[in-house]
Amino acid sequence: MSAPLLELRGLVKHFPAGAGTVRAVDDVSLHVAPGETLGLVGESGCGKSTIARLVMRIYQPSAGSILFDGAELARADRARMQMVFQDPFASLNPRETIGRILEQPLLVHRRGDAAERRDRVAALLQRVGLRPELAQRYPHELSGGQRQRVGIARALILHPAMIVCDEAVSALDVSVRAQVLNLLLELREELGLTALFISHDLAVVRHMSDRVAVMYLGQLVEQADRDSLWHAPRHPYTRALIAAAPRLDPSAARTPRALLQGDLPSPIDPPPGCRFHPRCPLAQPRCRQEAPALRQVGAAQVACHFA
Amino acid sequence: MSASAQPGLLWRLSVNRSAAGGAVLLALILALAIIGPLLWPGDPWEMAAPPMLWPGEDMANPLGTDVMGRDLAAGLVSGARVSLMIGLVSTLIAAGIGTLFGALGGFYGGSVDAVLMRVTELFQTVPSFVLAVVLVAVFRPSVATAVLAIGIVSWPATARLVRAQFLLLREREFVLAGETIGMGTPRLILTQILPNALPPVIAMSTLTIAHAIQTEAALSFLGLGDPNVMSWGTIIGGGREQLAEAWYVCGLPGIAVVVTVLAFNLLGEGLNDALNPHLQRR
Amino acid sequence: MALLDIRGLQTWFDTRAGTVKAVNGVNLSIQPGETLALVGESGSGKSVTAYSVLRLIEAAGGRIAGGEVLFKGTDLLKLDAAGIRAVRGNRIAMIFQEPLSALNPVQSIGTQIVEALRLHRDIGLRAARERAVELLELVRMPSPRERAEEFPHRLSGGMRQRAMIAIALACEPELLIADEPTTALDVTTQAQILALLRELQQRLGMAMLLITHDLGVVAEIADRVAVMYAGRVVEEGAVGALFDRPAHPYTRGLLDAVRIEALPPGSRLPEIPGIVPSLLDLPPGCAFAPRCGRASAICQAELPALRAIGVGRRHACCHPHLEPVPA
Amino acid sequence: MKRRGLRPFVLRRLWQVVPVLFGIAALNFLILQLAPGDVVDVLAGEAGAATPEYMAQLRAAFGLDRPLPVQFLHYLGNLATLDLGFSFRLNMPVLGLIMTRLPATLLLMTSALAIAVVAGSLLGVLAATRVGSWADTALSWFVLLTYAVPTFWLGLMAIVLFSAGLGWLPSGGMYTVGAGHGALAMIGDVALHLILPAVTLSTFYMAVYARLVRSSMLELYGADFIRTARAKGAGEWRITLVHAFRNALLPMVTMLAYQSASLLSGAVLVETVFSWPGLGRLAYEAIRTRDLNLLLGILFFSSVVVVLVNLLVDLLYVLIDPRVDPAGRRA
Repeated sequence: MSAPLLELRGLVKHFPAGAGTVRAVDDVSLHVAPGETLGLVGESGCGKSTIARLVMRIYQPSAGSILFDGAELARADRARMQMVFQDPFASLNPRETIGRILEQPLLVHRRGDAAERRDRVAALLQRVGLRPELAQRYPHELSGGQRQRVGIARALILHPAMIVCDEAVSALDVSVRAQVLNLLLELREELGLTALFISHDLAVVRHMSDRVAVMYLGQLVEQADRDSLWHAPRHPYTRALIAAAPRLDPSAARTPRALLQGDLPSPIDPPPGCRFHPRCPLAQPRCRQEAPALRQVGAAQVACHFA
Repeated sequence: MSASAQPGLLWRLSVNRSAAGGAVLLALILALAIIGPLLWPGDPWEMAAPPMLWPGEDMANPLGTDVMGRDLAAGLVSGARVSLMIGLVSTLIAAGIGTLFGALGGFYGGSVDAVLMRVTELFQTVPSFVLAVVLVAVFRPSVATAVLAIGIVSWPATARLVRAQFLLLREREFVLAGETIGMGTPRLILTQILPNALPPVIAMSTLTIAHAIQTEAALSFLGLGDPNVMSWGTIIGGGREQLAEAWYVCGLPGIAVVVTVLAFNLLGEGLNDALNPHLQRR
Repeated sequence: MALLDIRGLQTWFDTRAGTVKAVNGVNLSIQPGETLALVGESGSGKSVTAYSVLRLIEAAGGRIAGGEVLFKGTDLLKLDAAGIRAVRGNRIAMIFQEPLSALNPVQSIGTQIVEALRLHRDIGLRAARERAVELLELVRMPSPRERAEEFPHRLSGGMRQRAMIAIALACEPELLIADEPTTALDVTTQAQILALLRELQQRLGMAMLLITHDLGVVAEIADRVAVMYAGRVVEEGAVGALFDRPAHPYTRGLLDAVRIEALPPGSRLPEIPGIVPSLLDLPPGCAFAPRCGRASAICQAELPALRAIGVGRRHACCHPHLEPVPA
Repeated sequence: MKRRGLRPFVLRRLWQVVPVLFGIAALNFLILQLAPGDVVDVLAGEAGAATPEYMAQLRAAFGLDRPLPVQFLHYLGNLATLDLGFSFRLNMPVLGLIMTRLPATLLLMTSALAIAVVAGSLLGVLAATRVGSWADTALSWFVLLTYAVPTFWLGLMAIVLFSAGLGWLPSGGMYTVGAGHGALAMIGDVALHLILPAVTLSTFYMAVYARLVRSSMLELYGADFIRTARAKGAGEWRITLVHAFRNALLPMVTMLAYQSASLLSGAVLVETVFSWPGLGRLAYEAIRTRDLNLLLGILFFSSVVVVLVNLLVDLLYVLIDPRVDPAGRRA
């Protein structure tokens, strides 16, 4: 395997919250190889978006380190790593035209003269499936799908080596979602991008990724290539996630299946030992005391005593 | 902010009844303040006619005279200039301090924010008018002290608004996007946050002007006006003793204050309506 | 006789830009004890249809411009204010998408259930409180007696939705309208709530109108399904039949777009081109025609009516798919 | 209702008052330092009311030859022992003067506030339930006009109309001289004198609350939980009072905290107009005689009153909003 493009080492991010501390990300180590797409999946509050923001340097880590291309992330050129945001309504400045929004990254990084920038914006708009005339429009004049295409164009205009997609399609309607996913697939292929693809939807993550990492309450519980994870999930939480996803086949959907009991605990005061133990069907007394480390089991890395 | 950044703002303002009404009223008051001295030349402090002449009694002094026989029309015109000037300048000071404090606190958060917020809270705890009274009294009444005192007591509301806007916008995805494409802090604030944070501040500033004009009138009413300047509050304060016999001496300048403040309030509300939906619609 | 029979319902919103015909001639019926899912994307009119049944749409700025909503033969649209209030929460109850905002923040869960009971039943406060605890038990709220005293913000998302369901079930309604009941919840909680709804519906024998954008939820819980597009029902049928043989190209497109698991990872997804049309100016013919690969001249000219193709199966398309979905 | 840890909340909130008081003291000290002339000139008043010997003594006592921090500590010490100095004009300790005037001001403020809250809520609810009606339009004009009318001028015009013109109500003061035998007669007399100033002071706040209640009610009518209440079959009155108004009270209480300071400011002007013998009137007298020490004392003391009022409002908020966790921040 080649040297990773992105590497997280023992990454920790805590936020002070009133009386306690939100342990948003607690000791996560990950790596993404060049050209690879790593999917990151989990429910709300599992820390996946915090990881995206740490990688994009919106947050500073509380502990641990992030390496980009073998060097400290802080020294990396920001242009090499770009992000596609979740909410196509909130991610574009309402007071700038689409053209201006797309031009901003070029201005910041002093790329090209006015004419070159204009051409680049027009070409990219076309590439993401939008008419170049849209450059004169304001975000509120566009549909959700069009806005998300603009968001993708903005992420690509600096020719990044890597993109981070944080719930990039979860705010879109089903019929538009497929369009945007296809666009992402095409562009990734065409530009040889490395990607971190984050979503709560395991099916989407599996479709888009080479490898998948599953998070629960700020920690990694399982990591494997997409097919082993999908067909032979090892961690009880991964299994529960797969079981909980609604089936599209009405006859299969009616068969009873094991559902997780209880609710997601608060990340302010996570359970001791294995954080999943209060909801885990396999939990033993040991799980209450001892946090399982991530270990290699077959093709997967799993953090469970009984996997 | 360029006009093109707000599509249809002027249109929205013109169809907004309160904004249009406020603008018309304001234009009238401004016109009066500018051309008034041509219509009623002479010193508003000078005795022009017999004292306590009722309005309409003598067309040479259409609005009558006060206890000292000073022409009320000339006084009102002078008051308009003073009120508008003090209102505008003190609001500029307040908006400046408020925006700076609010922006710094909202953008940086943490201890910077904590310190600035404590200061803001302090200024909101101290009764602002009493503070203005003390400042003017200690530093001697003059136009300059009035402007400064009103400015100093008026900024907290703006600071809170700007801070709230910054806190909100700071977490918005388009601002984060600006950060991820590598924008420096000044560019981030100037191109991404401020254009979105300012509209409500502008709307609020018109309300601040209105409040400043009221405060100035109250200060002069208490006898803390510039002794060399005839302002509306001064006339009201002077007419108090003869309130029962000649209420118009207090009444007319009061109406002038009401109309001016009303004009700014209407304009501010109109601006608020016209500027806000853009952001609220997301 | 159908429990609920919606005939030619039209619900419009008057805006400055013109009249938005959010629901434009919808026909639906629900049998006692049956679950009908109403599916569509945002702006399809599915929620507006649901809110029109209890006439809650008027408070949201909408206007019911035509049609009938027959509940056991009574037209709900013709009832006076007291009449419709006697139906709301009593014979037809409703649950919503965002359980946190749908619960009054300054009242305890118990108080809110008691209110629902006492609005329609002649029951003392003490008895109502007891009943509230029983209802919380029914929706499997952990330690119900303690939870009844809690305020909504102290509960988790799943517990809040359980509390909402308890409120809705207080008067044992014959019909439960559920507007996207699981959309705001996490995947694992979503599965719990769906299982609970299915179980309660069977146990209490009530009918359910389920509004959702998620075809997976439909497959899990519905008996029949109606698909809406741009304010109209474009296809309707039993869940199994409709999922196996979607006739309308839009239904087929929707199903294809979400059958992501069946495709080889990384392959191109089937997509529906274009965007949902504006409800302000709909094309004269079939609203889906501009995005439809099978559209012909007739589609642009003529609005296709819902036509029956077998028992309980209807579609509104001039060029329907007749072959089953390839496995 | 389960309220945990109310006592620690009060204690913590009391503790938070300390830095605010320190800030107020610092502000006063700053004004003194920046004032023209030295501190003693300012404190004793310029017009030579104090004897030169006393001024010299004061200079020594203030330690004006000593470094600023020491002077500040000294100043803090005085304030901490509630020693606000001496008014040479009125020949009384400042604290004593303030204390004799405080009850009148508190009476005026609380009556005005009560009128404003009750009438404002009623008007606001009325307007919200009849949006677009003539009553709603009339209220919006009332609000607009009231926002524009300076309180002191409103008071003057009220005197013109109700005292000078109609002769219904006394034009000023708190008691009728020579009248007042028996407690009941005295209360009646004070109440009669109170009407004009209290209503005058309340008008602005009445408008503020009416507008606030109206807009929060309208916002709440669109809230999801109101929709739930409708779906339960609740009637419009029940929805308005039990669900909407109860929640509309929350922003009103928040507003109350912000306005306690402004209410005191307003009281200064209203008392001046109506010769109401409270702190405001005292401040006016201090301005007239350039008794700056007294003025600074009033500034310090009225700030303290605001701090205490805000403390009460915070407590009230915790009691009416279950989402506020007394142990921490708002959930």
